[in-house]
Amino acid sequence: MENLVEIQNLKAYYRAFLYGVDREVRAVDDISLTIGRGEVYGLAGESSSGKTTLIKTIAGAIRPPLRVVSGNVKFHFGGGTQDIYAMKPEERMALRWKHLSYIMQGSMNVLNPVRRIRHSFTDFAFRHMKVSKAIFFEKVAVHLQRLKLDPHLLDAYPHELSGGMRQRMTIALATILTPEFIIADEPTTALDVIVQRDVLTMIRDIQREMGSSFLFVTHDMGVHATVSDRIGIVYAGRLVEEAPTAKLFNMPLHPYTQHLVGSLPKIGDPSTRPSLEGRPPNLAMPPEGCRFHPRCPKRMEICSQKVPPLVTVAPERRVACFAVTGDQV
Amino acid sequence: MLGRRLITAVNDVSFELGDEPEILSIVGESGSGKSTVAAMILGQTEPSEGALQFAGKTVAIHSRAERTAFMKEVQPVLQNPFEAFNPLKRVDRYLFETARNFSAGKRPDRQQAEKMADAALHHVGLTLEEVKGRFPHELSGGQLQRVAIARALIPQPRLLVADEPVSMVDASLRMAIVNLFGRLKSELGLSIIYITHDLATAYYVSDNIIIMRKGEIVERGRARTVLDDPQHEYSRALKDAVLAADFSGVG
Amino acid sequence: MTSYLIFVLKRFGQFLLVVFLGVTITFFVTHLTPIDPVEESIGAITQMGQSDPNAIELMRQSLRELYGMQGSIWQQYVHFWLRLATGDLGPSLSAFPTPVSTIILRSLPWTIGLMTVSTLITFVLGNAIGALAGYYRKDMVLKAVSLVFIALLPIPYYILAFVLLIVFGFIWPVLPINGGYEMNANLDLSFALVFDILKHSILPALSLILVGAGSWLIGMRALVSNIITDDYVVFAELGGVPKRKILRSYIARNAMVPQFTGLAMSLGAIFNGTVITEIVFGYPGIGNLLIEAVHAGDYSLVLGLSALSIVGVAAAVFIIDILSPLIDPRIKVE
Amino acid sequence: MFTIIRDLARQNMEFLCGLLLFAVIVGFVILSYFSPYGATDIYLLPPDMPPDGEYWLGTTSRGQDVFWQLTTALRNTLFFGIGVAFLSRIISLVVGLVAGYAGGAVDRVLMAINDSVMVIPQFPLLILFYVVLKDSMTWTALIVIMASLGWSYDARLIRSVAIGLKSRPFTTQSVYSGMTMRKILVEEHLPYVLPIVFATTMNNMIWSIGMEITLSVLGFTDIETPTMGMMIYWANAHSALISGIWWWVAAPVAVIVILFLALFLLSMSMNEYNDPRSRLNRMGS
Amino acid sequence: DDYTSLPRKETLIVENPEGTIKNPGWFNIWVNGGGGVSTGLQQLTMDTLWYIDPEQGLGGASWDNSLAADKPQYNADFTEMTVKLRKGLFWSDGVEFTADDVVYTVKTQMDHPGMVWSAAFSVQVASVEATDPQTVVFKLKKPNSRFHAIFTVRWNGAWIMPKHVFEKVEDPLRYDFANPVSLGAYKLKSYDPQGKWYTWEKRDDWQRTSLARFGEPAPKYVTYTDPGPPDKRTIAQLEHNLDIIHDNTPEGMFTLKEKSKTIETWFPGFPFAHPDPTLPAVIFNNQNPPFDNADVRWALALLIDIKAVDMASYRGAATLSALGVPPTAATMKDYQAPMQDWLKDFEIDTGKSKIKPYDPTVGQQIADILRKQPKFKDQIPTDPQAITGAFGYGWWKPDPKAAGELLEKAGFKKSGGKWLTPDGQPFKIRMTVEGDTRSVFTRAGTLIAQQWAAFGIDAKAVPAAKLWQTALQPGDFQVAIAWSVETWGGDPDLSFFLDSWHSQFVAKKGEVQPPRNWQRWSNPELDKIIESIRGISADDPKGMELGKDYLKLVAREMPTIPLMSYNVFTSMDTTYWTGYPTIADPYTDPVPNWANSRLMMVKLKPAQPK
Ligand SMILES: Nc1ncnc2c1ncn2[C@@H]1O[C@H](COP(=O)(O)OP(=O)(O)OP(=O)(O)O)[C@@H](O)[C@H]1O
Ligand SMILES: Nc1ncnc2c1ncn2[C@@H]1O[C@H](COP(=O)(O)OP(=O)(O)OP(=O)(O)O)[C@@H](O)[C@H]1O
Ligand SMILES: [Mg+2]
Ligand SMILES: [Mg+2]
Repeated sequence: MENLVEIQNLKAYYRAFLYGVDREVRAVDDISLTIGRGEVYGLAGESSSGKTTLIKTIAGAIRPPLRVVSGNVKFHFGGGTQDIYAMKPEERMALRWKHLSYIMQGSMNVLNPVRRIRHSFTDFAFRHMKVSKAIFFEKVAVHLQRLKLDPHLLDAYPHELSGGMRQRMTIALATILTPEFIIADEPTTALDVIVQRDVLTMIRDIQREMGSSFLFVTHDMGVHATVSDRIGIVYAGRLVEEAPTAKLFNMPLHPYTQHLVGSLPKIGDPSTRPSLEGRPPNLAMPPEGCRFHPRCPKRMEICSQKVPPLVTVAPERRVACFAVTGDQV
Repeated sequence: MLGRRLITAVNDVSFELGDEPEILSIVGESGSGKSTVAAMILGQTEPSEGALQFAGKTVAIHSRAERTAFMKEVQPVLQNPFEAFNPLKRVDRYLFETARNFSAGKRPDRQQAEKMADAALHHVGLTLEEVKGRFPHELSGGQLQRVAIARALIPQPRLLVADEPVSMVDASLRMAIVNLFGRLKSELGLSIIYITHDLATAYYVSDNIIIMRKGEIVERGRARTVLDDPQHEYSRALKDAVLAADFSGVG
Repeated sequence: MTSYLIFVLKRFGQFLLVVFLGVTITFFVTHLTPIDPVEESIGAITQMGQSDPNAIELMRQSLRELYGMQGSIWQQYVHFWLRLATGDLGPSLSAFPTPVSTIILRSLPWTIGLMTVSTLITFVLGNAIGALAGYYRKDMVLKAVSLVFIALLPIPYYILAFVLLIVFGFIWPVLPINGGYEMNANLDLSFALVFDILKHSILPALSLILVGAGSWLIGMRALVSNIITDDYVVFAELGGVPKRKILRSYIARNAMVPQFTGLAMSLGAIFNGTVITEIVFGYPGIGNLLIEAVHAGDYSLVLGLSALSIVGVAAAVFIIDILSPLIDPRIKVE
Repeated sequence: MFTIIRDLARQNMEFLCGLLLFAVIVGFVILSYFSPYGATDIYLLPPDMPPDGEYWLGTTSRGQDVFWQLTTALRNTLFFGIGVAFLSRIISLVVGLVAGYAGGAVDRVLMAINDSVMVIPQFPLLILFYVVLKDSMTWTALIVIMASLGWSYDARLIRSVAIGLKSRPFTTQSVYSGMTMRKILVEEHLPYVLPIVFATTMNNMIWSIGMEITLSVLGFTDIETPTMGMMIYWANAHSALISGIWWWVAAPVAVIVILFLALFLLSMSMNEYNDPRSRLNRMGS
Repeated sequence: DDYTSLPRKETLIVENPEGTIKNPGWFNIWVNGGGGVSTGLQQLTMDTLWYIDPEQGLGGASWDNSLAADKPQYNADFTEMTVKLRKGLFWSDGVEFTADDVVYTVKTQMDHPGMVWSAAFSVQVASVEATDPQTVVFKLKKPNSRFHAIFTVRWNGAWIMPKHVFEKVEDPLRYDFANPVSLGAYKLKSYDPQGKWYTWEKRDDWQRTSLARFGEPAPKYVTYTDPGPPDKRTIAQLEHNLDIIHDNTPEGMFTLKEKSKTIETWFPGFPFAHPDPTLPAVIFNNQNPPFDNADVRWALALLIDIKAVDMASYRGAATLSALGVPPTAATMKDYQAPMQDWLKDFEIDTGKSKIKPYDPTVGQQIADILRKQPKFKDQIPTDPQAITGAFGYGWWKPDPKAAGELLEKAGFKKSGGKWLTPDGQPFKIRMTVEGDTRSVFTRAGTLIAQQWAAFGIDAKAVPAAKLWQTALQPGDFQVAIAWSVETWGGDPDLSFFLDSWHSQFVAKKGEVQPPRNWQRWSNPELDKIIESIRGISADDPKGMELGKDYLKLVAREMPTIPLMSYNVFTSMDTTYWTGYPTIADPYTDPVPNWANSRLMMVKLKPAQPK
């Protein structure tokens, strides 16, 4: 499969000097990964593990206090190669929405609250379409119908729509130009289970139809199981495991992944589930060595001293754990 | 013998909790009225029709004394542990306040209050030492939620109302809380109304379940029975929509 | 639409209540004044000629009758509302028998003119600069301009007006410092007269604008610098929406919502500022009239003016209130 | 509170400047207690002396030393401002917190009163009070009157915060901890609104001192107590600016500006401190 | 500032101290309807029988027969007054002025209580009739040798109404007299609907007015305007936009003198100001203890250091007076000078000792002090005569010891540095001052209060926004700075104020006091003097002797403490006009709100060619 996105040794830190305390939050710490054309790549991990930060960095949507410390992000849009951090702001601007759309976290609240939704479509997409307004909105209407949204809703204000409708609206907005790469940050969180299911199915359908690549973030493993082709597990700013979805669920390698998959209760399975003690590390002062080791049931001597590298243990499978890879690397 | 706990809510919702300690889950789509039911059970919202009965008597809260008496029996667990404590105040303050305000007889002094708080904290797997003098931001979400539960335990209530107590905490902490509920029921003989979106945890922890939709109960019964084989159409849709956290090849 | 109507009616009720309470408070405070308009008038008359006690007593009785000042304060209060309901403010006591409304109408346009124009300029200027300064945070020119306005902001109206007066009237005498137009001006409407009136309003308006713009500027700047971190703005930026469009339709448009409410809440204070400015520059508005009336113990005039300003400010607040759903579609009107 | 101030001072230039300027003001106030001249004594010194080594800020046409006069005037003005701010803060806190928390009819009644006070023309009313009370219009009376006119705007502000606080889960937590309304308002909500109260205190002082100056300059206050406004009043009565005794006006105006700048900078940085987003922005730029 | 529709060179611009007129369209001067009086209305369009100029007057006499052809003629027992009127005078609308107008004026006002002179006429006049078009006969209810005073303009007088206008009016009380018909040499041209200015235009038929006897008025237009507070007036005059400032602060005057080359003042040098025929004084409310005791009043007088008060209030630019008459040019000659010897010998008994309190050299001392100030050095006269004219003769010596003795005599005690009243309360004095409307008085009051405070009295000055209306008239004060003595100015007859000091007029406590006896002082000896004056005619030389008796009496009793003349800092700009009245040519009072200031119009000369 051809790569659309290549990320190498990406480090992005929040540098905050706040009221007397100089803090550096290493939210993305040395992450490399690639995403294929037409692939749905899922990122999972607990809250504040750096998922959002990672995709912000990929999308080039950084603003202080976040800084990219090292590494690069390359796209292969339209056959060429674009290094997002080597581009001029205008060039980056030109990529947006046409080739790359980004649905931010909290996508229920990303529409301008004081203007009708119609205007958002004009602002975001009309520029890129060399057609008249009337034809443009005809196209929009068709697109909305595909997402089971009434085109009349264009004349509503965002607050007049339910959360699910708003999220679908945002997805419609992000997909109207059929970009090559779509990034979505928790697009279904806080949705009703039934609505969530609808939205997810729809995302999948559109993605298939358009052949776009998707980078998908959520901490809900159930969602991943439904949507993602491949999953990367993030823990405390690092990628700790990466595997095709089926393999990850059936045979998780990293102890954290194992816990993540194993602790979730299932209907029809009343067996007792263990709970993991401790709390996620503070990214301003992460533990030495493997960041998971204080909570790890399999921790070894070395875990607190050396950082386990992300090792390819099988085709398409990478994991960063001494317990799996041994400490020879 | 103690009478029964009959609860009536907005859209002709009636259900009851028996004398035996139990965990009752209320599940349903967003906006189906779960929180409203919770608010009514807690006496925060007055039912416009029907009544709430507790220990055989209709609950009527007119005076402060009546309210205190009621709060002694029914306590809430709030949804977001990070929000449940005033960030400007130490968390132990709520433990001590509760201890002072709800103990029978004369107000306990500082030492007694501490003892009561410590005892409550033990039930949730914490000690006063870990908590004392700390501000909310110094504790993890799981710890905070457990402190909140400990606080609710101090008046020795017979019923806890937990409105989505785990939806805001991490997957890794979620099970800790849910497991705690199970323990509290068996150790303290406490009944818990557990409101959630998450059918899986409801299935995991509760004895009975109520499935709500648009302010009405569509199905109820033993949790396992209902969820293993939902009868109502909506219940089935709900169950189907649950995205199993294992790879079943949906995609 | 009906829910909007109910909303408007509710607000209108609130408006009536506020006017009622405000006017009532003013009525009673006004009637506490120890200055008796009759004695005031007697003073003015006896200044012109000698009188013995018999003559004065005679005068007192006839004036009291003439001014209609009989009855208890409660009767007068009820009477006042009855009269007000018919739009009659009664005769002025210090300019008897001229009706209070005639006197007020003479000064009112000046105050309304000064206040609306300067408030409008202040609001637009302050918010525009504030929005730009909040958005282009690194622009040195905007920083400097903001700094000037912010430094002027805490100076009391009076002091600033006074300094302007000395600077532009004495040290560098280029602008008129007294009155609404030149003395002996030909008052037929003409270009020259309009120009003259504008020229006379520069300093009064300037003092109001210089002091007032800063607070809008600061508020707007803070709002904008918060709004630019709001999701919908970040999203628009990520969507490649042009900067100017973002500033106008996303940032400024959203920031206007609280600023508009702020305008309603600060109208009373703006009126105060106008009164003070009028005093400093001898501007012929109701501010000067009000002070005069207080001095003369002319409580029917004081009351008329206060009632008018209460109604005016409350009405402006009411209008802004009922317009706010149009500016912010999120405001629930149920 | 102390840590907030320390953090602010370290971090925020505006706050530091404000604090330093305020220190100058406090220094002046302290100096006033060491004044070699009686505060109301006049014609003690040669009049109209320009600033020099002996009279640092010159003397007035009334034969007073401007510098020492200024220290006392500043003290009186500042105490006046603090008095008004303190009293009106109490009113606005009580009204705002109770209206916000209690809601319903209580809220509506309180807000009707609040809005009425907001639209009453204050300045003419103050003059009316002066005419009514004459020499019983002491500074204390003026403080009370000003305070009862100057709380409404902030009460609304506090109310809007209080409404938000009421629906915050920790309020529910407090209720179920058995706390009384008074306790919840005082111990749970008050700390939340204190920064706002602090910020509005500054604005209120700016307002009340501005009013004091205006009333004094127009002669509507006790003319024997030296205040900033009274200094300008006497300077005006002696046509000081026109006759070139500029230091008599310039000195109080400069001090007023310093005082207001200090208050303003403090209030602005406190406001910013209240809003973490603007704190982050500060770093962004 | 060039924008005016009138040619500046033909326009005289004058300050109207009334400020902005609240009801600008009201010209009915016979009803107090909120209109202005000294907007030019009384100076330029009104006329009445006689004028007494506060200064020398034109034509060599301060007395002027204006509408009247002659002085008033009384019958022997002063119960009838006959007036002969001039012929050939016309109203500005062309109607001739006759005796009917005078009769109508009196009768209409008597019939309409509430009109300005209504009460005064009603109380005195039994009947009035015109025996022929030029003769009016008044029959009085009781003898009055000064009845003509009501028709005699000092500052103003009972103005004659145009019968042909008012008789068509339904209710004269509600008539605004818009487009006023004028009997003076000017008529209304335009006025500011906002009440800031009034402009009057010379009548084409100015020859048919009483003023024509003195020549043609020079200014074609006269504008009376409200230039704002003193600083703005000063600025306006520096820019030559204001020809006459009515009054200013002393400092404003000094600045004008220093900065403008075109300023003329009454005295060319210090103190520049024109002494008004009114006498600012410390006025006690004699009705209330402890001020009903002459010892207390004298004690307080002896605690005043007049030099300091002079410097504080007028910066030395005051003309002092220890006596109960204002030190105008006329009274200097008639009363002040003749009384000096008596003053020097005057003695008071403190109970423990006898002292001679008068210090005849105070005027000299003040001149010496002022001469030391480099700013004024050259402007201070050196000639003793001129010094006396400018600064007055002498005043009381500060004598705290005697003051203490007097207070003890009155039963006061000193304890812990504080004086206690006979009933053991702290001696507390609130001195009411006028605020910034007359800032020199405020300054004087503040300083006097401070001098009393330094002696251990709890004294403090309190400004009252409307001193006369809120304090003096209702008697709601302890001590105030104001005037209670006003004279005709150019005439030695003291009846103008003295008559009102009769005990018959003193109001009861808490009631409104008829004008001028604000001190509410009743004294049988004074009553006797007043009654004697009533019995003789105004120009009887015996009047001056009685006047001196009055002066001696009030010096002993001290019902008010006279301070100085009310010096009015009038300044006149010579850019457009010359020929203003000054001490060198004192043909009238320069203060432009006085109706006599009409005389200026005929003496002014344009300074610039047309
Ligand atoms: N603006 C910021 N300044 C400083 N630290 C930040 C900022 N934004 C995020 N962080 C920190 O960076 C870390 C990673 O945050 P991030 O938002 O990427 O987490 P996440 O995995 O997306 O979490 P969630 O599932 O809650 O969305 C967290 O520790 C967070 O506190
Ligand atoms: N304060 C309120 N005012 C008006 N309607 C309300 C209010 N609170 C809740 N509702 C409405 O009552 C219904 C029930 O709401 P409730 O919050 O009980 O639902 P829920 O089942 O708890 O939903 P969720 O799962 O989103 O928490 C909803 O339709 C909601 O819109
Ligand atoms: Mg995230
Ligand atoms: Mg809910």
